[in-house]
Amino acid sequence: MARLTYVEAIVAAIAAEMRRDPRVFLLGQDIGPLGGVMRGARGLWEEFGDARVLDTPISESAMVGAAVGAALMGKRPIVEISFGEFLPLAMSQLVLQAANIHYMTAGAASVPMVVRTRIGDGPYRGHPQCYEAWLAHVPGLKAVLPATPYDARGLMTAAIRDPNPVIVFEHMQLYHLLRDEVPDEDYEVPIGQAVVAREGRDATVVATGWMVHRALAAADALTAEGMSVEVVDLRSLAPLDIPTVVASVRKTSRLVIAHESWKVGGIGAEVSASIAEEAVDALDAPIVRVGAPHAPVPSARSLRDLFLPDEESIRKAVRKVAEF
Amino acid sequence: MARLTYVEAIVAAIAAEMRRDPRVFLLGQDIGPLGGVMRGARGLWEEFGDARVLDTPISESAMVGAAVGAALMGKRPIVEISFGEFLPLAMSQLVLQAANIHYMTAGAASVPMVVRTRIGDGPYRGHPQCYEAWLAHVPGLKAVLPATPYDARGLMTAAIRDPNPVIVFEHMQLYHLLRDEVPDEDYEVPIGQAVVAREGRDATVVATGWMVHRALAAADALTAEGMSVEVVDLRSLAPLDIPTVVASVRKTSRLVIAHESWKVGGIGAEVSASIAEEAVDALDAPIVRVGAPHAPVPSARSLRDLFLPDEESIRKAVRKVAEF
Amino acid sequence: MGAVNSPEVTRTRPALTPADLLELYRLMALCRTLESACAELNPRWFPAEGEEATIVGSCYGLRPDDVVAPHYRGPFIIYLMRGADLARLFGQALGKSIGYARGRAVPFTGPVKVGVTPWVAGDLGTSLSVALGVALSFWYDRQMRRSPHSPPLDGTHPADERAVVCTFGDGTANRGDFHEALNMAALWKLPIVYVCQNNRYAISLESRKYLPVATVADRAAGYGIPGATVDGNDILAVHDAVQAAVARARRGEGPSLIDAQTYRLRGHWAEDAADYRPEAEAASWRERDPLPRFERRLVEIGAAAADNLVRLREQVAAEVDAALDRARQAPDAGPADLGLDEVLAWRG
Amino acid sequence: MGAVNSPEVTRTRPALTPADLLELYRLMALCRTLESACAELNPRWFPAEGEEATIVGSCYGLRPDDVVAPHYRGPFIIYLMRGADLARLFGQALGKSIGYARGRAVPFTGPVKVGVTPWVAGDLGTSLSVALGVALSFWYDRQMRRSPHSPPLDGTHPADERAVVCTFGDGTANRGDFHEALNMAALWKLPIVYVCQNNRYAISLESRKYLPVATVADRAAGYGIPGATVDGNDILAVHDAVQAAVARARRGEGPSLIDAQTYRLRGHWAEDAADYRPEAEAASWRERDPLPRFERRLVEIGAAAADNLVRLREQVAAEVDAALDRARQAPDAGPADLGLDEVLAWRG
Ligand SMILES: Cc1ncc(C[n+]2csc(CCOP(=O)(O)OP(=O)(O)O)c2C)c(N)n1
Ligand SMILES: Cc1ncc(C[n+]2csc(CCOP(=O)(O)OP(=O)(O)O)c2C)c(N)n1
Ligand SMILES: [Mg+2]
Ligand SMILES: [Mg+2]
Repeated sequence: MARLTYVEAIVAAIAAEMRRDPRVFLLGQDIGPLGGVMRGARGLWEEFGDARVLDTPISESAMVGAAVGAALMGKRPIVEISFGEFLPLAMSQLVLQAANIHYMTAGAASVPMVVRTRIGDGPYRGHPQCYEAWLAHVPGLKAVLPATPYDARGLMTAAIRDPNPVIVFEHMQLYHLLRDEVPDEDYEVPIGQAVVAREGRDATVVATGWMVHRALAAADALTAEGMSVEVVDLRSLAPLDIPTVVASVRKTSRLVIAHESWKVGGIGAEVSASIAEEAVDALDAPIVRVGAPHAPVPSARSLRDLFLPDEESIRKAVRKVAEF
Repeated sequence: MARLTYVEAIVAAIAAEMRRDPRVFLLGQDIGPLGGVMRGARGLWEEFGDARVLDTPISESAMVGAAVGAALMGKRPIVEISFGEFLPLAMSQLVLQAANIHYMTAGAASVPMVVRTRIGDGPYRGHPQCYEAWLAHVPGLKAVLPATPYDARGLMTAAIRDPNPVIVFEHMQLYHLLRDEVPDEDYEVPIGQAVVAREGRDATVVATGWMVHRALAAADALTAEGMSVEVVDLRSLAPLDIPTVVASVRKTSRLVIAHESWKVGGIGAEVSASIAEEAVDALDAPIVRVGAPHAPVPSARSLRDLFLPDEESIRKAVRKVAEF
Repeated sequence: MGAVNSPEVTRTRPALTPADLLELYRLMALCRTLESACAELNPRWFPAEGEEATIVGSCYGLRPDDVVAPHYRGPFIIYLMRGADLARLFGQALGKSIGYARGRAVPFTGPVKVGVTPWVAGDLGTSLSVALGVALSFWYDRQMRRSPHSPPLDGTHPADERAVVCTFGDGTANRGDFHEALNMAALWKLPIVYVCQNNRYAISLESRKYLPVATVADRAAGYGIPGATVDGNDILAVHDAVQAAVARARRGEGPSLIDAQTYRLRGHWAEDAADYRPEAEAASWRERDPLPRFERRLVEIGAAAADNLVRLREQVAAEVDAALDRARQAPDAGPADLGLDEVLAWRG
Repeated sequence: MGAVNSPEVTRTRPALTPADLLELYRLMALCRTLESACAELNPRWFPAEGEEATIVGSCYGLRPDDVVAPHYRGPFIIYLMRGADLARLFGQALGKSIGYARGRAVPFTGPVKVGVTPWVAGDLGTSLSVALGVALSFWYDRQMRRSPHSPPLDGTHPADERAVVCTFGDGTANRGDFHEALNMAALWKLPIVYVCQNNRYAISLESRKYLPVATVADRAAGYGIPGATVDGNDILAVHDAVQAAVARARRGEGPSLIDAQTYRLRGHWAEDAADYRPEAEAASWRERDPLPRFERRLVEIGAAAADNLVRLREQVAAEVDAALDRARQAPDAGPADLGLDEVLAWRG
């Protein structure tokens, strides 16, 4: 066991897989001698060298396309798009190529690749927009968004070993924020399994990434108001673990969904719609979604703080479903 | 009044606006002498010439970027992406540039442009995948998907006159399928307004594009089973007209949502979640969504027909909510 | 059997034997025949008639462990050259269950197991980056063998010499992926040959409407790689240029860009009358049709007698007919082919 | 006042007067001073020290109705040259309410009303296509005036001669948009000058890791347009080359590509120590610092006395200080600036 930050846990997962499996290599910008954007690849180039840690030009589409090609040949490329804001530049490679190949070749080919990318608000505020909900809409892709160092290591390991294209969203706010006990030996957190991060009876808050921490804080605060709030960390965006959400809602009868990206058309819409289809009878209140307002994400700290959903937004939403 | 096909109505709208407003011009592939993919620009080059009907190279990103730049200078470009399947190639220009500029310049600039693109199943089966739900997630964009020649002309006119970037999704199945009375003089169908295409009491089917027609057929068929089904044609995907859906659901207490693209993470998720938030108390049944299964869209006609939601899928869903 | 003794032919490397020349002819004839068959089977087929010399010449003489990332126009002959079954290809064009993609993918896809990259969607240009990744994988194998933990690189290990041929259209040469991929291939000296199957049109547009230069090869200098322009209707010239570039790639000297200038004798798709182009232009290119041209050449240099070639063409026609029969009799793709639970790969 | 009589200076067109030369110097000094001020204000500022000759030289002498699409590094001096207010720019860097974007956009955006394109997100490369669209709009105006319904084109109408200067980084030159945009600009002979602000680095990567050619200008031939490489630390050379290209653009002869070779004297962002690069390299470039270099030149050719230049620098420092004060005192962007109902434009 070591106490690792979120990013250290991610790097540890990558390093361990690179030691274990010579087919694993990295493509990305500034991942070599610099050690990665926000220290996101620290030590990998020193250990694995130029051939396995490839600094690329600013060519997001070809980077992802190259990973598809290498994966077709049985490699296990990890391609890093520095920020999720640039995923749109590589979207065709992701959704028309990577996602389609296994099905379209009737299983003759598969594309075991990882796209890692940084998202969310962060200490430097740069590149805050992300489109993770898009990926959940596209068949043939998996997508995860860990909220803790433990899950970060386990999900990254699972992503690298997965025979499909997996997008790993790494939350910038969490990168250097917290330390967690992380086992030294390899382990996987299975893709597609949500986790009950906190048990409760009166309402369920389903959250992703940074919002898991805000939901936990909100839940703690709400005990003072006599409420027992369950928090479910989705962890995977594709496939979504709807059964875990259903089980929680059947227990609490009240559902709030919180994520940092835009509420309209966000991943919360799919979670809500799934519950409205599968467990509407269990609900004692409307399903309330908490997400960013429908505007581009502003840059200044003062505006960003006004803009993003915070602990109070989640508390309010819980009170609303509880009092319904 | 003239009896126009869907595509004729679109071309008529563009031609009328080009006559009216010298700032309007077209960028696209094969829109000149050929008259457009699937006759989508027929007669425009003959009338308006090389300067206003520009055949472009296969360069989707720069095409959309060029439209943004021209719009910044006060032009009213209409850029055609031959098929919605290629929108991912221009996504950064759309979602980080076009969508953000007005807000990010604090209103100093705006981007009055239209992106027209063909989607859906069609007579030639080509390029069936589309990602229209993505666009509804992104603040700063509008998006429409007409289901009739009348709406096609009115929504295209409104799109061209709109001071924002508007994506017009044109459904290939409808292109040459039906003729409608379309007024000779200009008119707009307001963006952001759904329409009740058929009144009913027992259940509401909210649909888009081609599925509107299948929903209407399903509704007709269900009268034989003694059911009175209301059909709401969304027409706009962004902004969504939730009030019209709420009003219909308050009347019928039962909701089905049908679209051709993937059910998971589709536009139906947002509609469902909005109702689960705003009108859950009005529901007497789960909200059932009808959409494509979570797989890439297959190419062969025989598989495509098995794959796509059809009239029977909608009938089944209506029965399910009715019998709940 | 030695190389045929003609100055043009001896220039080719590795040397082509008379048997090779006949095989090239057979493949061109087969390409012509199967393309028109596909165009009849499927009115939305994109026929490659006229471009056979470029297509066959680019991919002939590759090793089985090389990979081809083909242009979408005319890939069937390439799949055949790599080992595909013709009836299954026709089945693919017809959306039959026996098609390699079982009706799931576009009609022009093929079997990936024979060293080609798959066509799954029509987003032109992305294939240049996917091909780049295949070459990167070959480069990576070579680097791994060079690492202290691997056997030393002796230059003879086959994995050290695998190469990629990526063909693409002249219209496609304007997509961003062209630029990004060629740049990376050049930087890392990847073993790949980019061949522009330049047929002077992108759907209805003549190339001067989208290419401001006379040859796509003019773009090679911008990446510091060799560029060459060849007569794309001269199969030996194409083969020679591509093989020289492949040899270079195998030597680890990096990518090349070749513009093979040819002509699309028919419309963009089978039913397209192509009346947007001057009849005189099409007529002049019909005179340069690569098939009769190669036929004359073979007879001239004594590599084949005219009746030899007639026999070959008859064989080809019979082969196509037999495969067509099998394909037509096969069932349409059906529920068992839909495979809604085969979207994600399972961990083996 | 006539042009200064030095061979290098007389090469410039239109001719630069001694007043121009002093103004160029003042702008470079202002750029230097404000860039280091911004780097102090905002530790994530991307400072442009060392690149002043390229930045100022590229955009000096444009007409007010021209448009600049600036690179993200060092655009403030360009906004100032086009008419922006310095305090509002500092306010922008600080996320203040007086910033042109009222805290909404990235710190390096500016006012669009002065003929620049806005920076709204950091997706490098897309700006080359947006700039293309601006040039297309100018071209379109010209075509419209040529149409039978418009007054005949007399070549003197100002709208006929508007031009765009688009600057971008050497790392950015590898994005697909570079290729797509330059190709279209070339095809349609659009009035645009693409200037690569080539500072030899993209974050930590030295250009040989992403550019396989010595100069980005080598890519011009691939589009059939003129390419030129200039000493990007020689402001007169830069200005001369860009102005020649602008003149060409105004004449309707199409785009150009210029590689201005300079150096990023500091790290990628203010707090980046840039210890990934050899100190000797940085030292050698510090010797070629464009500011003292131009200073020496001005004194040499007698365009200014040394104490003149000292006075100019003091003025600049005072101007910057005053603006900084105003910006610092301004309130942070607040609820009134958030503008959640200002996402969509309203029909006027
Ligand atoms: C990215 C993209 N844009 C547009 C199309 C529509 N389209 C299909 S074929 C074609 C022409 C391609 O021209 P070229 O690359 O020269 O190939 P050719 O058809 O001449 O063989 C176009 C524009 C496409 N398939 N992909
Ligand atoms: C599309 C995209 N990819 C990656 C980045 C991250 N990034 C920011 S600055 C930068 C380096 C840019 O290099 P260059 O174009 O040479 O400009 P310079 O910083 O040297 O002025 C990178 C990679 C980005 N902003 N956009
Ligand atoms: Mg072509
Ligand atoms: Mg640089």
